[in-house]
Amino acid sequence: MKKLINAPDTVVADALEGLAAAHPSLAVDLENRVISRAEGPRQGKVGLVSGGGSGHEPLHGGFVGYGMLDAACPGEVFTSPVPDQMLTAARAVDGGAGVLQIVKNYTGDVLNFQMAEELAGDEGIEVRSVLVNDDVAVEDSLYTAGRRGTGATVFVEKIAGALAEQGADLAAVAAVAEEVNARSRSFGIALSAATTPASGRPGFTLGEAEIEIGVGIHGEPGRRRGPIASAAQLAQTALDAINDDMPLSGEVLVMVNGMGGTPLIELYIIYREVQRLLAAKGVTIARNLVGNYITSLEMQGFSLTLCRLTEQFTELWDAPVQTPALRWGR
Amino acid sequence: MKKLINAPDTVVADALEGLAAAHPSLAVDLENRVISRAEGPRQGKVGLVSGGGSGHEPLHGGFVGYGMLDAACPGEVFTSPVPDQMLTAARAVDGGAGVLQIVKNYTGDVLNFQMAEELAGDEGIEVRSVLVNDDVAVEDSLYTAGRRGTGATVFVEKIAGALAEQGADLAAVAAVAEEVNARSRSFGIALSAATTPASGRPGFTLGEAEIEIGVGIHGEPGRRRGPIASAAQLAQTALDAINDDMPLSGEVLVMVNGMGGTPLIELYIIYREVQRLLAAKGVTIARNLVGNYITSLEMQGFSLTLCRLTEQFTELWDAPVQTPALRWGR
Amino acid sequence: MSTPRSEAALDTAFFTAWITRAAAAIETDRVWLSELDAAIGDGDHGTNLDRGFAGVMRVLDTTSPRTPATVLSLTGTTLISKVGGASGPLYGTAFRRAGNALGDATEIDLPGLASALDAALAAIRKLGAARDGDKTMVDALAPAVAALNEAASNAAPLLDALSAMVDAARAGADATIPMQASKGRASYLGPRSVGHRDPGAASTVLILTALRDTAAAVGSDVGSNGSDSD
Amino acid sequence: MSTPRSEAALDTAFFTAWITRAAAAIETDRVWLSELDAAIGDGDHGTNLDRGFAGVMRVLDTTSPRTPATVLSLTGTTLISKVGGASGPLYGTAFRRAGNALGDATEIDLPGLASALDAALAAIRKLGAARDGDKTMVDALAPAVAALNEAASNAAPLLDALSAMVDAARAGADATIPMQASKGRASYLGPRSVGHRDPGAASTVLILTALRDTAAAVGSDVGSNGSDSD
Ligand SMILES: Nc1ncnc2c1ncn2[C@@H]1O[C@H](COP(=O)(O)OP(=O)(O)O)[C@@H](O)[C@H]1O
Ligand SMILES: Nc1ncnc2c1ncn2[C@@H]1O[C@H](COP(=O)(O)OP(=O)(O)O)[C@@H](O)[C@H]1O
Ligand SMILES: [Mg+2]
Ligand SMILES: [Mg+2]
Ligand SMILES: [Mg+2]
Ligand SMILES: [Mg+2]
Repeated sequence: MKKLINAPDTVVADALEGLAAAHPSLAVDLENRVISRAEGPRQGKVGLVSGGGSGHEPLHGGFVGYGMLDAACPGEVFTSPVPDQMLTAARAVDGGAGVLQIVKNYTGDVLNFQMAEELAGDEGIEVRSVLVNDDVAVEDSLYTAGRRGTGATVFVEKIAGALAEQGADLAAVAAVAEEVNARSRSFGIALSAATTPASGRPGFTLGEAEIEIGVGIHGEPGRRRGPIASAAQLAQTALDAINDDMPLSGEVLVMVNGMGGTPLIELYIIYREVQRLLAAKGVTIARNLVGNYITSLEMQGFSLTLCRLTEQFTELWDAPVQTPALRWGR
Repeated sequence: MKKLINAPDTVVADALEGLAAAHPSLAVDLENRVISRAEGPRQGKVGLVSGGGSGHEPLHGGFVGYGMLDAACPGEVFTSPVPDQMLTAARAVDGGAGVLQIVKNYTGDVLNFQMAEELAGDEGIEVRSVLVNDDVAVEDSLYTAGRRGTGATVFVEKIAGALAEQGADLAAVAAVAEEVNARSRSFGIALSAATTPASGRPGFTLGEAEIEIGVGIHGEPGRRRGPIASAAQLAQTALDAINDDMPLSGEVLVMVNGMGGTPLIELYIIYREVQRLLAAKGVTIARNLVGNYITSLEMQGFSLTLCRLTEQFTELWDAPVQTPALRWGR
Repeated sequence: MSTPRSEAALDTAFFTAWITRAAAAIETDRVWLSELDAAIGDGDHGTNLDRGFAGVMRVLDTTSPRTPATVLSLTGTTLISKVGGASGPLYGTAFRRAGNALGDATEIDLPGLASALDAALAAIRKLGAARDGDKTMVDALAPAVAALNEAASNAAPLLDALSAMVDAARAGADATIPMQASKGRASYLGPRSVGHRDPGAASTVLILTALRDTAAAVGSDVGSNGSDSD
Repeated sequence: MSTPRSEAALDTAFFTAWITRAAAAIETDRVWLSELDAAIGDGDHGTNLDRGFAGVMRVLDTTSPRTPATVLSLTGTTLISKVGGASGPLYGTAFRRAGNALGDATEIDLPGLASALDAALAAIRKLGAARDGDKTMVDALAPAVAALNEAASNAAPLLDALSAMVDAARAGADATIPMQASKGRASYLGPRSVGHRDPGAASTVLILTALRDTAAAVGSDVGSNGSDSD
């Protein structure tokens, strides 16, 4: 394992120090592992808190700032954070209008955020949670922990963040977050596995020309393994999986996301294919993101996330955002 | 070789189509392979043109837009563009105030831009070129093609771009570009090699625990190979190489750049170490960039670029910029 | 039939010794637990628990819990604060609820211990919503708790009861191998989760074995020291 | 001493045939050229030249150049437009300058060819600033042009002169193997560039060999077809 780290067990602590040093717009509580806006809570604004295992950067810390999250709680690499972090975050961001937790659907995240919700409630902070579960690769929710939360998290954080910034109340912010999740789907394809610093070994092994179709952001297995195919075919596979689950029409927001080890030039090729396939279906890409937004360390591959836009979504998507990883309109 | 491509020889064409589809702010001439601002040239503004081999994205295409480049000319992967592209670009961006070419110092780039300069001159467009050669890994300029152009290119494009946006004339814009280059140095360390689509094989091979110290952005060899070390030690190696060549003091602009296959979390760890080492020297990081800005396909590793700031540089750095890959203040 | 010998007193020191032994067992087997998790999950179960129990040891070393309940409660709270992942809240809540069940008593009897473990199991079931056969820690803990309760209701000697509990936990953990996971990260593997031991079931065995071994160590100490006084 | 036989006419058709043969040779050896470049450069020399010469063939197929100069000029311009990299401007300018040197003549003699190649070499030297021994295409081209000039000044038969040129080019390319590069991408390798053939020198040999082989093919065609008319 070759990594730019000091030691496996200081990865998150060291990276948080780097993040703090690099971004004066962020307040980083190194002790409690909470990243929040330097300017603190705004009175009357719903506080948005998210978090999850580290290794998915820029998610979530890179999305803390005006128009998006108020705080992020990074766990150890690929390990959900602990309730104390979310409790600290809730205290840090509460502006009296309550706190919305944005939780990716993994057992660990769900349980830890749930405990935090109870603890914060005990302190009189009103906390609600919304679950993101957009990964259509998980087919059978009855016999699994349910669909995983992946790319739609970025959409939920941006759109709910914009609504919160406008002063909407907790119920409204939670409702839009749920609606974004309900109208979004993702599908990922990996060309290689990631190695966590703690384990020192790749999470799975693929053959020379083999790919994992439907992979999760921690390298969870997908629907099947198959041979590498052209960008056009891979885009089609991902898009079909999404369209079969949620027939597409009208205007969509598309994210072609790199898993951390994928050259940007390849993501643009995938985007070209997605654009062509959607155009052939009469679906319009009204907004897009192409780049590394929710990664899996150095995993190679891409994930495709689509959201069926509403007028409100588009307006909130376009609203100003000023975070380390997403920034426009301000 | 597993890549998200359709075929090795359509990589650049396909990616350009994707880029065009993703960014309405860009005009992409697919035929001539020129990426320029959608709004066209501004009368009286110096036009900034850069370019080079593809595979370094977001450089250069991702830096086309308000406050930075007017056009970018992407060559084949790791192969310099041809003069026709720069000529087309010069025609497209000339607003009557002349054109500045920002050229990374590689024989191929230098010669092709030089020919373009002559061709454009023949057409009555005033063209000047500035060479970026910041890579201190190349020690002996007498017996080599000279120092390679790497990370400082981003600084030159941003700072000269801001000055051009303010309406400065060609001589002034060229002068500031040269000054930024003169005050900047870079050093890169690779943990793994990139595979170009055309060759299908890694550009070099490293042992299980071996790294290339002083690597170039096309995988050119560095000063030596050595064993993998801690992030702190690697940061020190890169910083020492830079400081030995250009003693640091005062305020600096720092870029910790990922080579394409490096997790962002690791770049923040490197940034932490750089920040500590500089602080110990009494050097202040006034501005920074941490992320993938000048990549080498999926190569793993980082490069460190430092620029000794002047008041003018800082002001121009802070000036609004609105490109796909760099965006603030607007 | 067991050879009668002195039984360990289930006092605060005993509970502290149990947790200490459990922490050591987890540390020893952390790589194995993570490897089990790598096969069907994300490879962090050993690291997670080890981080948690190391935290527990720091807390127990710096506080002087007065009752068995406090020992378990501190253990639970610390696990919740330190582990993360699915197992953190599950084990953490289990220890807290077990602590609650012990009340203020400074010494616990076998039925008391059995109902504390009842409470732990109930907590995990409630929080994780796992049914028997879902290939989780529940598949080790449920039969273990059942065996302990049965032994307690038969007024079995402590060590026999705990040994029965450990045997049942082991059998339960072994039984997870052919199961298909339908809870937690392993569930994403579907049929491919078959053929692997559930890491949470494995760590449950370690924790319960530490309980039995603590009793055995204390019991045999007492037994050998005190045999002539019998 | 060479067996006297008919000499090819160095007309427009001949120059077109040369470039066609060179393009084919580059295509055939493109992987080898790129592999040479991979060893001490960036592995694209074969791809670059093949892309360029394929473009040249398209141009020559769709235009009907009237003079040898036009053939070389079109070749040069197209290489400049298509190759990129260091070799594009170098070869491209070389062909353009060689074309210029040929003037309006529809048929060229050996001294004329020699001075065209002189001009090509001078162009590469000027643009690339490479000295002899820098481990570049110059190290193949310079001795080749010298040999050709010597043969021309000795009024050697065409094929002998071209063979001497090719032999010198080959020897020059072989001689790049022990050299340390101090121009182009290979120079970054420093001493590690020693032991490898320079790809540009190798492609120069291919292009000059195509010239000789074109003359040989036409000459032997003429020879066999026209031997009884002699
Ligand atoms: N819903 C659940 N109910 C009970 N136990 C569960 C549940 N989900 C997971 N587990 C247990 O947690 C273990 C995994 O723990 P760990 O690896 O620490 O967390 P994570 O899965 O978040 O990485 C599994 O082996 C399983 O025994
Ligand atoms: N300054 C120079 N003068 C002459 N020839 C050069 C010079 N620099 C490079 N070359 C030639 O160009 C060849 C490499 O061409 P190519 O691989 O196509 O371009 P690049 O190096 O830009 O990838 C070298 O093998 C060498 O022969
Ligand atoms: Mg985990
Ligand atoms: Mg090249
Ligand atoms: Mg796990
Ligand atoms: Mg080359």
